[in-house]
Amino acid sequence: MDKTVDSLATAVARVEDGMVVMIGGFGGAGAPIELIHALIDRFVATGSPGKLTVVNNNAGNGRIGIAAMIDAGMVAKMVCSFPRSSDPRAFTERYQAGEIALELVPQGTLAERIRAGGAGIPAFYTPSSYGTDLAVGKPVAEFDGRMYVQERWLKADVALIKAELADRQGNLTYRKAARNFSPLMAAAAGFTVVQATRVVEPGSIDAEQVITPGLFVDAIVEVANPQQEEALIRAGVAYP
Amino acid sequence: MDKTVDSLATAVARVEDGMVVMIGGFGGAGAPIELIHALIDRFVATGSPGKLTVVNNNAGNGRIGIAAMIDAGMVAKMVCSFPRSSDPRAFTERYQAGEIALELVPQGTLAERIRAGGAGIPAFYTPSSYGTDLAVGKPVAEFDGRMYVQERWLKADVALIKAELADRQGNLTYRKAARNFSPLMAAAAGFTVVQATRVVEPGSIDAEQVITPGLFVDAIVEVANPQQEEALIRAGVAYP
Amino acid sequence: MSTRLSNAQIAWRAAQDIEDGAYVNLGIGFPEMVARFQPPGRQAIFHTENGILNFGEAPPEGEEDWDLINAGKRAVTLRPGAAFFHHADSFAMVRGGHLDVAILGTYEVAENGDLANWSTGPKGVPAVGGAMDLVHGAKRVAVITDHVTKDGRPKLVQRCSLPLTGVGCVTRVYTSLAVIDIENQRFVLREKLPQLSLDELQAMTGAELVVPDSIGALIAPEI
Amino acid sequence: MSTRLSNAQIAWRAAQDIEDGAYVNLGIGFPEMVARFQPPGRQAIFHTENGILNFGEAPPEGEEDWDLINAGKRAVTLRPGAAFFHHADSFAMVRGGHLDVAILGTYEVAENGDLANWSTGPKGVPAVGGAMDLVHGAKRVAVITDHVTKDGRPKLVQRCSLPLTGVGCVTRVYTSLAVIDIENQRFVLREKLPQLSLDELQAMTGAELVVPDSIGALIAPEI
Repeated sequence: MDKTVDSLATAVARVEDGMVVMIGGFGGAGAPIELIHALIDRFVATGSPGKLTVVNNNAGNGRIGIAAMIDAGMVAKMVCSFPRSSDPRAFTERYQAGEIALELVPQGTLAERIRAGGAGIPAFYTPSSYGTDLAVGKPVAEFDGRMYVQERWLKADVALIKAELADRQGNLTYRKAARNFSPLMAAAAGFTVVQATRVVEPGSIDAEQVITPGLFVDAIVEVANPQQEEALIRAGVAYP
Repeated sequence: MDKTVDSLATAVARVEDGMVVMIGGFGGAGAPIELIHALIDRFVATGSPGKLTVVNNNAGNGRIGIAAMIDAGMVAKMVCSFPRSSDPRAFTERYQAGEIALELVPQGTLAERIRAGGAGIPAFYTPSSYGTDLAVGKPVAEFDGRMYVQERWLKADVALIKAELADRQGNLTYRKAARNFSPLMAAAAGFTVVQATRVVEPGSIDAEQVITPGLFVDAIVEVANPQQEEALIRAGVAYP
Repeated sequence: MSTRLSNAQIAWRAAQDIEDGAYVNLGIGFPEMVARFQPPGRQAIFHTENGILNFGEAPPEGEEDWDLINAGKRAVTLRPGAAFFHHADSFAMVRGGHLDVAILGTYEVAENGDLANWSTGPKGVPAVGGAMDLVHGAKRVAVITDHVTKDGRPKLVQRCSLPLTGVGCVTRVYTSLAVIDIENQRFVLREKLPQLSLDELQAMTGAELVVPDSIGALIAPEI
Repeated sequence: MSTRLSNAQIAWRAAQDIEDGAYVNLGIGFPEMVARFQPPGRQAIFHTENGILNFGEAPPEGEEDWDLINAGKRAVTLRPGAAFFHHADSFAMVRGGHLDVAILGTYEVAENGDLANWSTGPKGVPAVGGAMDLVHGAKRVAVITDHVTKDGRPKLVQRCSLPLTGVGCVTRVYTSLAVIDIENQRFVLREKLPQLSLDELQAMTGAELVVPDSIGALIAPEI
């Protein structure tokens, strides 16, 4: 079994119009810039995939990555906790023009909903957001004298994530805080695409140190020197 | 900060009559035999702690560990998925005599209830056990056309677990499949006691390789050459 | 030619349907035997509830590591690409539908897909383990079983009489006499032993068999 | 002596209540300053929502590793005993009550413990981040804030007028003028600037202050 593919274009080929796409990363840590830009390339060339719902903690920064997807007009809706960044103009402009929808989710609830999607838990209760505007319309229940909000799982058609090491079976490690949402998204998506800084043979990653087991991974492309979102933004880079 | 204590007796001193005690391990892998036997020593000497509710996947095996706790008369109730083993007589005798209660929980639901206890999720829905005798009396709900059972979190007063490495702040690693329930129990207990095969200085465990972060751990005792439950059972050992 | 398949032959037949690279959970006991019969050139990846993916066969006697066991508490080994994880992550794999196939033993299986494999009733000490999770876990939940009980009663029934493990969860049954799919709450015959007539098979089955125009011959090698 | 504490002095005062070995989450921005003022001999362990426990101060400029950042997306370093984990595990620590203290900034805090610190109303792009989880996460949820807004209105109020972050969650408020506990849905004064009269303090507070027989002097060093 070998889940590697030989190009970024092949890796992202499963993304189609109207899909829900989870994209790993928190700030610049873990953002799969090359996968995102491959998706933009296809959209620029073919007009597809568009009308996407993108799930990420943020809503893009600067003129690259998710912000560049929004600028390109590929994104119909963002599901995120914090649609602000050092340079949030891509989302802000579209949002204020009514051209992009926003589902705002508390960060811990977002993480848990994605985790639930991967774990086959259709709904759970959390104290977060109880009594606030973000709980309006959601079922509430009392447990042991305290009130909680019912939240639903969150799944995706495709996840795009960035790993440090990947073996050919899809076992992954991450680099430092680049882990963040990626292991959860890998489990919550029907098809999980990984850009790995290095692809190794099965057995090269100690079984104790695997963070995402291979059964959550469907396609792997090696990107040996990945770009760092934060560095690109600080350099003022725009994509394409 | 140094969470190490100098004796097994000190390590288990927090366990009191009537408490809920989670005990790590699945089969012989991860069973904290020395911690359990230290608890039995105290019970034999003082008559306490008794009337315990013990949470473990099984209900003891042979004449050591949890089976020895049951034989000693310390256990009022078992919460487990599989109260059978190669030598289940300790539990079976007490159960058939009506001297010990049993809460039987599907294994995945047991794991998820403990995880929920640690994660502040008071209730969640699972497809497991829907339509079976084990769902009787539990709320059910339909999500996306499928039926699910509502399950509650499971917490403990104290958890007793076995780790491979522990640093003095409580960061832990486990050995192979000895991991099983232990990271979940460490999070779900008010006070988590660890027997570690080796105690090391903070910084000795790579931050990427920590399985249980130290904030879940309260007391650590080094047991340099821990006994293996399966080996003891095969040797026919009885405790005390 | 025997009038029924041996357990090894039933396991062999079930193994033929497992694709290369499939993620598979085999129930404790008889189903574990399926791992022995993977067709040449195919390699499934085996999951065990207690937190290992990609474990291999038992080590030689005397070389067991009792921290490296499967859900049946038997010593196993690791294959390249193995991973350890905790119990909640393990059952997230199960419940989340990430396994391709789960193969379980059974007491009874009903034409509506209900499975009863955890309890023979109120006597004794009840024990469920991971069975109630596994039946909802895999994309395909298959059962391997003798076609009838030791005293000759059908194990494939209209409705289960024993306590259920799961509702409407089984999609295929491999028995000592036949391969049967469960579709639209009916038993649909796919293969049967060639020497067995349809009437004979129906007589040993506790619910009506739907027989399509074309059915296959269930032929297993001598093992 | 100034008539109010500086932000650094408020942060200093909040830091005095953090015990050695406490697990602490500091909100983005002003609350991050609390980490600078740990009393000698005490070492708190800092948690950040994006999956690090026991991170340390920022690296020198030019030595940032942008895979090693805190929830405010600022570069940090690791201290011995650090650990990485994914976002669900990180918020399990928060929601599960495993943090000893969370210290947050605020727009308003009410005498019933309600907190409003995420939205100034329907204008602009709403953003909540981890605030709604953190307010339910720690054993002790404290707020640091100026006592009044820039245009002189009380930030400590009877009921919040802005969208809530959490209901009844705050237990202590450190302001530029006082230290106030929230008990039984009342503001209970614990310390105030010595040069400030009770009447002056009450006049700048939007709900009644309960004044116990003994209150302390809020004195912070020049920083």
